[in-house]
Amino acid sequence: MIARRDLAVRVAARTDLSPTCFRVILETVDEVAAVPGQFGMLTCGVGFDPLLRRALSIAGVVRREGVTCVEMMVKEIGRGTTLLRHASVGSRLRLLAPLGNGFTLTAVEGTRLGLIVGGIGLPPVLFAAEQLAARKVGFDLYVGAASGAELLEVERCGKAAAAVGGELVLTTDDGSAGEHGFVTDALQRRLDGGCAYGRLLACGPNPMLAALTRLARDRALAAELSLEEPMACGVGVCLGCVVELEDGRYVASCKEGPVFSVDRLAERWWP
Amino acid sequence: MIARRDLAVRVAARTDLSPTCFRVILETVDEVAAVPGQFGMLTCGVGFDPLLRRALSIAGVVRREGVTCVEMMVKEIGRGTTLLRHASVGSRLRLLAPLGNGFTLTAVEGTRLGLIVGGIGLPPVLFAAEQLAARKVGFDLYVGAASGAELLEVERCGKAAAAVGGELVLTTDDGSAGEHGFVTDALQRRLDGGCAYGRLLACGPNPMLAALTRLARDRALAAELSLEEPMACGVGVCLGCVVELEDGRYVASCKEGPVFSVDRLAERWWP
Amino acid sequence: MNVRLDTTVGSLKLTNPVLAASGTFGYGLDLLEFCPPESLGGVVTKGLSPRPRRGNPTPRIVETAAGMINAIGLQNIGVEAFCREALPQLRVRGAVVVVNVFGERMEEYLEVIDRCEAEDGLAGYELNVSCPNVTAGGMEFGHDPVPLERLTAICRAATRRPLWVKLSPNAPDLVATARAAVAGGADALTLINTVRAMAIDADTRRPILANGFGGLSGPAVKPIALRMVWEVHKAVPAVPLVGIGGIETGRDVVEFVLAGASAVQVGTAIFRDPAAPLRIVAELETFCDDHKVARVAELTGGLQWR
Amino acid sequence: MNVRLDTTVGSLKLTNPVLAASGTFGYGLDLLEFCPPESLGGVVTKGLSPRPRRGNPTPRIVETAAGMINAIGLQNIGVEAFCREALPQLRVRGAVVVVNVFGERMEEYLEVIDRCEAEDGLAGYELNVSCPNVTAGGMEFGHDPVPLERLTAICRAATRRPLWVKLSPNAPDLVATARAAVAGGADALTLINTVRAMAIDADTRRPILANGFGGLSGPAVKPIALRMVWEVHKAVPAVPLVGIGGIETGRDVVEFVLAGASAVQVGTAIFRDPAAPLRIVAELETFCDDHKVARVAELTGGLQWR
Ligand SMILES: Cc1cc2nc3c(=O)[nH]c(=O)nc-3n(C[C@H](O)[C@H](O)[C@H](O)COP(=O)(O)OP(=O)(O)OC[C@H]3O[C@@H](n4cnc5c(N)ncnc54)[C@H](O)[C@@H]3O)c2cc1C
Ligand SMILES: Cc1cc2nc3c(=O)[nH]c(=O)nc-3n(C[C@H](O)[C@H](O)[C@H](O)COP(=O)(O)OP(=O)(O)OC[C@H]3O[C@@H](n4cnc5c(N)ncnc54)[C@H](O)[C@@H]3O)c2cc1C
Ligand SMILES: Cc1cc2nc3c(=O)[nH]c(=O)nc-3n(C[C@H](O)[C@H](O)[C@H](O)COP(=O)(O)O)c2cc1C
Ligand SMILES: Cc1cc2nc3c(=O)[nH]c(=O)nc-3n(C[C@H](O)[C@H](O)[C@H](O)COP(=O)(O)O)c2cc1C
Ligand code: FES
Ligand code: FES
Repeated sequence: MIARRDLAVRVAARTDLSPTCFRVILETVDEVAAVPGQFGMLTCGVGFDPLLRRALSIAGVVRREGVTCVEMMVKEIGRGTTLLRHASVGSRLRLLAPLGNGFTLTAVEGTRLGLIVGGIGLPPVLFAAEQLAARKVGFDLYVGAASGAELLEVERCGKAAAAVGGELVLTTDDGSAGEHGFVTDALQRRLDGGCAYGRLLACGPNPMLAALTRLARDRALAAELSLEEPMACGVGVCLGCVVELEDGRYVASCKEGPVFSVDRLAERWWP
Repeated sequence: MIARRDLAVRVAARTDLSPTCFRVILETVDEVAAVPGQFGMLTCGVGFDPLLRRALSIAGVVRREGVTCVEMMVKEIGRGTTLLRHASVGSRLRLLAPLGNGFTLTAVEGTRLGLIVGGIGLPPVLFAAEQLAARKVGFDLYVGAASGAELLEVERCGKAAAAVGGELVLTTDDGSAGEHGFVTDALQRRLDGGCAYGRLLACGPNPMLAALTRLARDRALAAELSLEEPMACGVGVCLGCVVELEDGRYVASCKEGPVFSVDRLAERWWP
Repeated sequence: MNVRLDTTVGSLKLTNPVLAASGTFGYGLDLLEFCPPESLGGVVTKGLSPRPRRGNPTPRIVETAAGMINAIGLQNIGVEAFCREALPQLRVRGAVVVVNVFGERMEEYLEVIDRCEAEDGLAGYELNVSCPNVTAGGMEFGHDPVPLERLTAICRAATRRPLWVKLSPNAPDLVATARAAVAGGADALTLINTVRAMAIDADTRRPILANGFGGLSGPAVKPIALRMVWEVHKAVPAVPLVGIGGIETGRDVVEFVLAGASAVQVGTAIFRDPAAPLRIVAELETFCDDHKVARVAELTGGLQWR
Repeated sequence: MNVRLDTTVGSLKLTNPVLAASGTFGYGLDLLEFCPPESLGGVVTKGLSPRPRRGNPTPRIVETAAGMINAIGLQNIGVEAFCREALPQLRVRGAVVVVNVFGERMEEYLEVIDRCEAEDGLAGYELNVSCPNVTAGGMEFGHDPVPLERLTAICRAATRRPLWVKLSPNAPDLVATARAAVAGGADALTLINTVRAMAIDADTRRPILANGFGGLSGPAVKPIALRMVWEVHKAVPAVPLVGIGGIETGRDVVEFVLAGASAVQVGTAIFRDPAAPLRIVAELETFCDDHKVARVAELTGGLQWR
């Protein structure tokens, strides 16, 4: 496993990406060797409330001139993420990272990969897309959101897909941009139309992942999902974040995940 | 009583005054009519930790162009004041103010007033000094601190005293500036030398106020002290901040104080 | 659509379910410009004893993580001064006033009630049998079902007004005290009072509070209070409950109501925000409207166990 | 001057008084780069049962104000896997290991101890009779002095190693359970386990935890834990206590030690900071040096009541 560390980081920049989502760049002098799918546990307050760090996927890592910039994309949903949105540039936080496993990024003979994103599920998948593009592994990228305004980083997504001749498929629940409907519906249409993917990599809200699981199981497609369970420690010691596997065992998603192959997951895990 | 309000304020500026103390300027569109000795209860975090607001004396109020600037001077001693020191300019806080009573600022026939400050006791007394100067009421100002570096706003103090021909007496515990010793010793020397004050107004740490109380009682001098008791509400409903009076009653120092006449206080109140 | 906030605690009708808690709102008249008492479901007075009490020496309060410990020791002006000075103004304003009753002996509880019975415009009584900060009275009645039932019965006999008993989270057997209060004739149960707690000054090696111990309140205790309300509701489902402990938002109120409360009280939150109870009423209204709740009262005990 | 941090809990010698708490540090080997187990006073394992346990369904944790509620349900790999997989590594490292023992029936506690007795390099046992998150075992032994004394006595007969009993803050009578554990032969008492608590989702009208209830831990409970340690210390002053509940700093350790603890455990703080126990040892050292404390052990019970 790649060495995790409790990094002293500085909020170097914050940009709005949509009405609800924003980007944070965290700067540290340490090197961070993260792979797509891994996450970090970030402090978001100073006192004991909120008590726990928040789990955030790593959207990218860039090192230059002795400084590492870790990119995260965050949706403001509750107290921790609101604090983060209002943290001033220059604030000092701590980031325990990189944690967990990552997506399998190898090519599958003769097919492309299918990358599927729902909403704020973008960061690990975009990180994967950019690394696949750099390695010239072909993929199509499906990105769904509630509305056009909530589609994040469309240009960057298009650029990554284009680099390997892949398609960027956009969908919105309200039809205000891209195809109308769920991102899994768009995927299904392409599959029905003869598109073949050697492996699906996905992150998004549970209902989307549930739909995707059914789709993948029905068609015996390999698929890896990045799951989001409430986490206290992020390092496997609290057992709060467990996911049920097909054999009935509960495993810590912060250690054995957050990326799981659909065929390992208990069916009743899906809501 | 002057109308108190729960003001929405903005941190407009923050300046270091000494290694441990800093000034905060809080801006609000509302008018604030505060008198020297009054204080406010300021929020200093966003979550439930720290839970309570912090009591801070008002050091001055300026209104111009529809904006009121409330000045506070703060010593960083614990969690709340540390948060305040690190609050970014522009942060939004709430200030419940003005609260409590104030010093008696009227002149006493034929004598000057004696104003005595220990350390971070400066804000209410400096506020008083500047108002007395504006009203041409004579006073001498005694300011004590642990060391020269901890003497706050010396120029401003000098200016206020000079405006009414008063003396500014500086003392430090370590002798690094002004007279060597406690501020109450300097006062005692002046009193022994024939100086007469119609009323003493003081704020500072409890040991200083205790010494002053003895001095005032021994010489039957009128004296008003601004006391500092731990406070939860600042508005008289928790009864956490009580001070014992000579008649044995406990009264809320946030309502009947924080300024008390020494002759009302129970002797055993002094540590 | 607008939710109906009115509710009842036993026979007592309230325009909304949010009351100010005893000991955190004075005698109802201290925060008029932030929170007029008549705008709330009701106000519970600071604990009243037959004669004025000085309370404990200082320090009396200390902040803890998301909470505070107090050991005020029931300083109060006495029932006589309350009836003469505060009550007339509360009456004129139309506030619903619940008198929090405290005594060192059973007779003292009766003395307070008897004095109040001479007055109009009082909605009811809340027996404080759970104050952790006094040596006599308080906890000793609240921890043992036998004297608690007796005390409740004696007070019951003295008034026809609604009689609430405020339970202690420190009691060995909470449900047993709840049943005892009901057996004694309580119309409703208020819970929880503060949790016995302590803070130590590592520098001086002494307790921070002059009293040594004190009672913990605020958001820190909310998860404990919520559990206790639900436990008591399951044990005595027909008994109206008044929930209290760490309530800071309208959403907190919904949680207590779902756990079984018919009304709630807001305490420590007032120290952070003098308008807290009124703000909480507004937040409750918004929550209910957003969630298409027609009447707050229909939520009581509506928790669906998984 | 340098403080001596070494201390004893009964016959057990520790190089410093800070242990990692059960359920918050895995089996001692998960956070090696942040907190090597041998650098601590000791590590207490996750509660071990005779056979592996799956634990409760999810959600198992929820954050509260300055605290968290957990209902893990004692998921563990079982004593056999622990002895084979984790213990050898802990032994090589020289860690002081206390096994937290859990069973649904008395015999299961014995099974765990018997299996461990076959192993070298274990410092002692901590009986978990206070887990609020399992239906069988746990609390029923911890709440009633009679079965608690019996369980302790049975375990006592099975080992000569130090035997600690971990007390429940939810017990009707804490001091009575303390005395029962001592009567049964406990060498030391650990307190407190988590406080029974609940969180409700106002939107879905259901408990947030799949288990309904759970146990509250973290800074929110510190003032309650401190009070309980002091109460038990006053009641049984000769019995070594291990303090636990919301410890986050070296100063917190001093407070628990003054209240009567000979050692402490750090739990939830580890979730916020994987190096917490080690950091706390360093803070404790600095505090003692600043305050001219020659030996930490001399502070135990040193609280001066006002
Ligand atoms: C491995 C992992 C990676 C993640 N990556 C990202 C990311 O890249 N960007 C991003 O915006 N978010 C991400 N999240 C989710 C993020 O951790 C939560 O949004 C965050 O914890 C919510 O914190 P909050 O304080 O804003 O909300 P809170 O105030 O804590 O909660 C608000 C509501 O959200 C629910 N909630 C809280 N935490 C979680 C959680 N972890 N999972 C599901 N529901 C929760 C609560 O029950 C509550 O109803 C990730 C989560 C995990 C486990
Ligand atoms: C009426 C009044 C006016 C005040 N004016 C000023 C002012 O103008 N400038 C200023 O810097 N400070 C002022 N104070 C003191 C200020 O409120 C405290 O310094 C502040 O509450 C400490 O907060 P903290 O969070 O930094 O410390 P904490 O972390 O809360 O405490 C640190 C230490 O200080 C002690 N402490 C905390 N609060 C108080 C208190 N109110 N009185 C005495 N000891 C306390 C604690 O017991 C602890 O040992 C005033 C206090 C009162 C009551
Ligand atoms: C400073 C203070 C004083 C209190 N005084 C009383 C009292 O006189 N009578 C009483 O029954 N409860 C008293 N309480 C308890 C509260 O009414 C309430 O039960 C408790 O604080 C929990 O609610 P909260 O977390 O909302 O504050 C007092 C609480 C505090 C904090
Ligand atoms: C996630 C979690 C799991 C726990 N598991 C156990 C356990 O297996 N056995 C046990 O005796 N205590 C267990 N505890 C209780 C802790 O050891 C400790 O008593 C409690 O959390 C209070 O300390 P803290 O506030 O420092 O966390 C657990 C606590 C938490 C938060
Ligand atoms: S978050 Fe603690 S075990 Fe995964
Ligand atoms: S601070 Fe609450 S009464 Fe004075």
